Amino acid sequence: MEKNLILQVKDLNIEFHDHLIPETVVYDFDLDLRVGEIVGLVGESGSGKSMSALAIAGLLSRKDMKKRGQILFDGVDILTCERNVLRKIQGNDIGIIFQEPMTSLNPLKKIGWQVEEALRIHTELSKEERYYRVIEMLRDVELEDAERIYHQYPHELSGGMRQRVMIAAAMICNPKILIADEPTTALDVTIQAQIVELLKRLNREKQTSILFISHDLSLVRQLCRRVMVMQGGYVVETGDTEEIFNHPREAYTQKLIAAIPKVVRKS
Amino acid sequence: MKSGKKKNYNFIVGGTITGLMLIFIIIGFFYTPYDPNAMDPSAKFAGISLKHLMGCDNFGRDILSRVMKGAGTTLSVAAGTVFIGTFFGIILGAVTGYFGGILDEILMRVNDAIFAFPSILLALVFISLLGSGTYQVVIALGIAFIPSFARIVRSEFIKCKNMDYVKNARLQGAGHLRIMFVHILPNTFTVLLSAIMIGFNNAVLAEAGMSFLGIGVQPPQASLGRMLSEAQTYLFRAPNYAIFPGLVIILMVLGFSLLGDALKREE
Amino acid sequence: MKRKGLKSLLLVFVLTTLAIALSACSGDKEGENSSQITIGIPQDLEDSLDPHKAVAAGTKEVLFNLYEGLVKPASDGSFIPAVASAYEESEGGKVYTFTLRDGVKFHDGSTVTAEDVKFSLDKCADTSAGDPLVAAFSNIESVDIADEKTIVVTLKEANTEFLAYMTTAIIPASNENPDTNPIGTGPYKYVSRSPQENFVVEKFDEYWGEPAHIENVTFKICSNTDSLVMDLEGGSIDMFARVTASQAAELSDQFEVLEGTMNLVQALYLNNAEAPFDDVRVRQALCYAIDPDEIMMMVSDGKGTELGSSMFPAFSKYYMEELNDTYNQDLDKAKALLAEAGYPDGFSFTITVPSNYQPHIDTAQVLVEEFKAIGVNAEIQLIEWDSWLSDVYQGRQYQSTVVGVDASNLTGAALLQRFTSDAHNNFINYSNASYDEAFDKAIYSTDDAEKTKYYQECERILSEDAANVYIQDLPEFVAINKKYTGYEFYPLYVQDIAKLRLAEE
Amino acid sequence: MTEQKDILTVSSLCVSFQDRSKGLFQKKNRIQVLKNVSFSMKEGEVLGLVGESGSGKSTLAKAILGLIPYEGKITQVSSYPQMIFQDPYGSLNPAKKVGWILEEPLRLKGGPDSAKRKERVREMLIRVGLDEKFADRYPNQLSGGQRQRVCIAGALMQEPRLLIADEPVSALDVTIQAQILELLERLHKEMGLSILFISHDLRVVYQMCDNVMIMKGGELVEQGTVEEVYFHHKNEYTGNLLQAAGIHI
Amino acid sequence: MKYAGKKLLTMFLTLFAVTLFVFLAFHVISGDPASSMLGTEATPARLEALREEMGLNDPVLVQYARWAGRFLTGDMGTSYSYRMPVSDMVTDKIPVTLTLTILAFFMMVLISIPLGIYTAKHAGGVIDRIIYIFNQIIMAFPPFFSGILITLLFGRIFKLFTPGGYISYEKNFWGFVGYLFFPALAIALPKAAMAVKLLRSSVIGEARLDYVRTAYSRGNRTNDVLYKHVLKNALIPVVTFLGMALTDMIAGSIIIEQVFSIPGLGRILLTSISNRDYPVVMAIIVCISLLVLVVNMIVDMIYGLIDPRISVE
Repeated sequence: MEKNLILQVKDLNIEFHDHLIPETVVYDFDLDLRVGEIVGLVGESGSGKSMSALAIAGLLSRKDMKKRGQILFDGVDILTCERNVLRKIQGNDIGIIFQEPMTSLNPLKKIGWQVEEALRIHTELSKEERYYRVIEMLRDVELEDAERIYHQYPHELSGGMRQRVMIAAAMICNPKILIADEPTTALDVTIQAQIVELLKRLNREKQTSILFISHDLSLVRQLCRRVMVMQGGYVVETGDTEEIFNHPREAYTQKLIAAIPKVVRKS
Repeated sequence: MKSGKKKNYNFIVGGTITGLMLIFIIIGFFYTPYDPNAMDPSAKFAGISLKHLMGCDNFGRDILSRVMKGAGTTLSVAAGTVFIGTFFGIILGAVTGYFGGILDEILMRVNDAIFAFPSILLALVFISLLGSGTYQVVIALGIAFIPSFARIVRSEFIKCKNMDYVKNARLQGAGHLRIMFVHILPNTFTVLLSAIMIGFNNAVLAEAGMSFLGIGVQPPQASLGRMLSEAQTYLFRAPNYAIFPGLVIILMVLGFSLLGDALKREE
Repeated sequence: MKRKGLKSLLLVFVLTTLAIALSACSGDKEGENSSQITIGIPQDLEDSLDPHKAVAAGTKEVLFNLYEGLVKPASDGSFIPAVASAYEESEGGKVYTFTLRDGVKFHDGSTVTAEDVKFSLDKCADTSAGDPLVAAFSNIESVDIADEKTIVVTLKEANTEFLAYMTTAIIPASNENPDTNPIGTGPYKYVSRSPQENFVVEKFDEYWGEPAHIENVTFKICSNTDSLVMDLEGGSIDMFARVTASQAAELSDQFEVLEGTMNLVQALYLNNAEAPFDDVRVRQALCYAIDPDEIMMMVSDGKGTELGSSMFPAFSKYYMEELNDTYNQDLDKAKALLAEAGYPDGFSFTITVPSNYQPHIDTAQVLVEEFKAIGVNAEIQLIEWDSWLSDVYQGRQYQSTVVGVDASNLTGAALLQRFTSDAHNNFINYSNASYDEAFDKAIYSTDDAEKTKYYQECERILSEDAANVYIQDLPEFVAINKKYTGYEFYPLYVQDIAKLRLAEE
Repeated sequence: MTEQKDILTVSSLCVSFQDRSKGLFQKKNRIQVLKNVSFSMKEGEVLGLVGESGSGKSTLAKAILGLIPYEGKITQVSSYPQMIFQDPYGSLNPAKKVGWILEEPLRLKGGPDSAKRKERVREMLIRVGLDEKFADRYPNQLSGGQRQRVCIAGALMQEPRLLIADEPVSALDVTIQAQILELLERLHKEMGLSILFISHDLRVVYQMCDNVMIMKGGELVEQGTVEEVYFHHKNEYTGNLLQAAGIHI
Repeated sequence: MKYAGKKLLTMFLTLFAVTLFVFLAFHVISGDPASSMLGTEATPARLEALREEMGLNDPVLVQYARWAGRFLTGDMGTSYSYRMPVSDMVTDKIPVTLTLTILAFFMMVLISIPLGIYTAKHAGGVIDRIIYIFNQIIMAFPPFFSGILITLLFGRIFKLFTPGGYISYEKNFWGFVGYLFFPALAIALPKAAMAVKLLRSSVIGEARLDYVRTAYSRGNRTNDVLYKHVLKNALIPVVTFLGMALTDMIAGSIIIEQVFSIPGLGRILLTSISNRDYPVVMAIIVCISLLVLVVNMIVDMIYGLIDPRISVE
């Protein structure tokens, strides 16, 4: 693989098997992710963008999900490797955050315990060292009063704070890749902007490459340098964000961009 | 879904058992091989034979006929109980669930009181109040079953009353009663149906328990519970006297619980 | 760590429950050193333990072993001296003089004194709370202590049968709560009790008479009569009086089954004040409709003795076997009588039965079938014993009921007085002038032969007038483990445990 | 255009809730959700209401619809305003067919006999761009966009003069969103319908509405035509909102 | 603290309602203690004298007030039929029913938790299918019928225990507990079957939620996810069921005590009802209701412990 290529997805196909008739959700998905790069994955619901992300994070169950192609990370094919090899990567090298902050945290466990979990699994740090790493991380995601939040429960925090906790939990082991599956959809506009800024900062400081999945084109435009447009499981178009926004080549992309209401002087 | 196979497997087995039982009982209403109360001294403790498919009891009465009639009584008692329980349960549950407030508080306290009350004593009180006999048993058990139905209906109503379609109905000018019984009630049918199935089983077991203690249906009228309690004495000499009524109770309850399970997985 | 912890926790649980289960089988039999027996009884002694206040037959049956009167009934129906060493009757049965046996001790070690005897008799005759504790004592004029050793009892009117009432228990005046702490002079003394579980007594060593053989006796309450066979065979009880015929038939040869009679009059008692049973023809029709043999066949495998009137064979003097044939089953005559009485196509009525006596419930079910043959539709109504007492026995709001009436003492009056018009316990509202006249003659006659003639006269009237539909004196089967022997039947409803002894002795 | 009269005027509207979390006996304090809100709407106008979650915009809608108690005055020209909701799954009764749902408003208003009602339902279905045969389908057999069209049809059955749309398109995909907005625009023109359009998406509001109000913490912080508010906003919070939505003027 | 206060108040109110209802019920049904005490030798005069002495002729509410007054000061009165102080009778019976119920409860927990987790983990497997069928059949057994079969099977055929051979706890504690093993099994089995089904569906339900996916995304092993994340959440509905099951068991023990002839509260309750022995019945009803309400409170407390969201309310 090229030197600064961190992840390579080659010809990925995903087929659902638990219904009676098998149903393919992702066709020939290719992706080359470089170190520190932010790539946007855009498409409407049912376009297969989340499925691809979950496949990369190794979260698609192997029983009822037939997958073809390769996901190469650091010389390991995530699709076919041993489960314990995959587990070593999950949470350590690849972090993931989800759309619903409300349900993505275990309601009965304290925030500190959940953020610390990846450390417990992947490192030999002592209890105190883990505590400091968590406090430091919570401050890093701009949560004041980290000590108090450490002992609080998810239901005691606001949506925005919970999403910051998710990011802290995913980044605690300083992973090489962070997958963000519609992280801001459930949040208010102002908080959405803050989360995007936070992701930018983390990408800059820690050189974590980010795969940003969203249905909101204007948001992707603010964050990602490269974007891939998906529809019905196919990658319809891929390329530089500004290039695609100004001169969309594919009909579907044009339709998507046209659907965004323009704010331009009426008079 | 994986369990799909088990679901209709339940449906088939449950359906056949219940079907057989219903046929067995319906025939019992019109025709029984012998008059269930006719005593034949010569046939005392007669074993299983072609003449008496289930043998005879200590009075020489044909057990098959008594079981058919007994099953009929137990079924009608259970059906009556469930009807009373459901009817008043719905009204009580709907009102407390929909309106809430002090009315809800008081009625729920009364509900807890009846729950805390050993149902056997409640039945005893009603029986001594109204005299023993099938109808009194139905009323006694019916009232003891109201709290559990009321609780189920109440939780469903609480869940549905905040839904948008209820607000819509109010905006369009629908009255409270119409909203409760025309709009919300149909949505509770699936949960209610499985509760009725479970309620039915508990009613069958409760009737059997009560006649076991001698407060249910009066002799010489056949009831499965009473036959079981009398059969205890002759367990060694005529085990068939105990096994057949017990078997019929088990089949009835098994059939309905399988059906209940199959229906519950429907939604 | 967590998962392993959970697993080991579960393991510990499994081991403890298994250990408990195994220990279950070891804890069966304690040491066999002192002779002991466990006797099953169907109902607990839910009653006062004061012999004068106890009412339930089940209580009196057990208390028989703890208390003794001046005289004591023997198994053949005669009376033997007990606390009194001797007695004589004078002035034609009006005055009875008892000489106190010396050295008779109470269970608490104190000696019986004349004062104790007077205290006991006065207590039973006392009329301050309305009627006296023992109804017959209303006939007592006075009880006087002649001297240290003799008691004189004077009656208002002579009554040759009065001696039977002298079996009333003698208790110490010093005992403040006889209700819960029974002290008497019997062969066994009270040890302890636990409600619904057991009633424990042990041998009273300083008993004046022939001492009991078995040291400790536990009366164990087996309320679930249906699981009796299992309890006997399982070994948790060694003896049980009054098992049913079918239960007796199922017992293994480890048990001996003795057959006697229950000494009670089982009949379909009719409320003579209520239509249609106020019409003698209807009552007679019912008598013709039933066949006691078929009932006995169904209910107790043919065992039991047929009865024609309110008297059972244990009273050999008065019992009249020929009354059994007053009404042999004759369906046509029954239908004819019904037509004559204005019920050509029969009528319907309810039989109220107490729910705690299975033999009576079984009999009622057979009666229902038999009455169908003459177009009479009988419906059974089971009610609790206590409701039967207040609604049927005292309240007399019933049409018919199936119960067994026993004799509270060894007198003819015990069974027949109930049917005199003014008797307070005449729960069937029977009133027949010639019956009252015959009964009075019997009571006040001092000649035994004359008294027997008049009692039999009463029985014939009850039978011919079909006061009730008489059925049988239920058989009594006593199942007793072959390790024990010596059981004796009494004409009364009692269990004499003192007579029992270990077989190999 | 003749002087349009006001269809809705709200003056110094206040709404407060009992704080339930405190115990049975402690003094209850009441949380102020709306602090004297005042505005008015012209006949046929589409008025935008923008605010973040918790700003009180839904509470305002409920107050106008009379679903919750309030202080202050709300005057409406025609009574019975109708509403369409954000979550298409919760706003249609899952146990009933679409035909029945659409007929219900007519039944409640003592509409003509059932044949005429069915006819009106067919008309309305076509009007909102759905095929007639949708009448005997159940809500769970429809897509998000189709369900929202049925909601709009249901809301218009009683021919209301005022329609309150609470985040009608937020849960839909961009392309479907565009179709629904276009439908609302058409109906607004054809029926002279006045719409109170509530949303957190500034771009959608800009496209749909003539005037717009910005709400923060239960107060109206800015009002005016979309031009004035978007290009010459006076309030700093409005600026943040615009900036966060990536609208750089 | 205020939360517990409110709970205690409602508990007291419910108890008051239950006892008043029982007292009124007794005065409505036929038969009264006086006739029961005097039996067949009752004469109208003696009956009247006894009723007067026992104050049965006073209006119902006066009698209730008198009973409640004495009861609150700890004096449960004397039993009409046994003439013994009720407190002695009841206190030495409570351990019997309590041990029976607690033993049955632990058996239920012991059977249902491991089985529930196993069938959830291997959902759809052969063993899961077998256990499912087995569950359905056990749930269909009327408790007294399973009692009879257990006595027959383990008592007479395998001779694991002597039927009817109840040993009181004073004499031989382990023998006492040993005898209660099988009756407890008869009570526990149907409830355990239900608990297995409930726990299984609850675990499967929870495993589908988002936070489980997050847990996997951090590299957790399946068992870790199950025990550290899912189990605690899945137990919440099971705790409610266990609370209800415990109260059912107390009522269920009445029938089982009859089948295995165990002298517990149930037996005394039934005989006292037929003897119209009010003081004993009232005492037992209060005991049972108190037990039920305490159990409900414990369930609520466990809720508070497990689920932080609840305790805030």
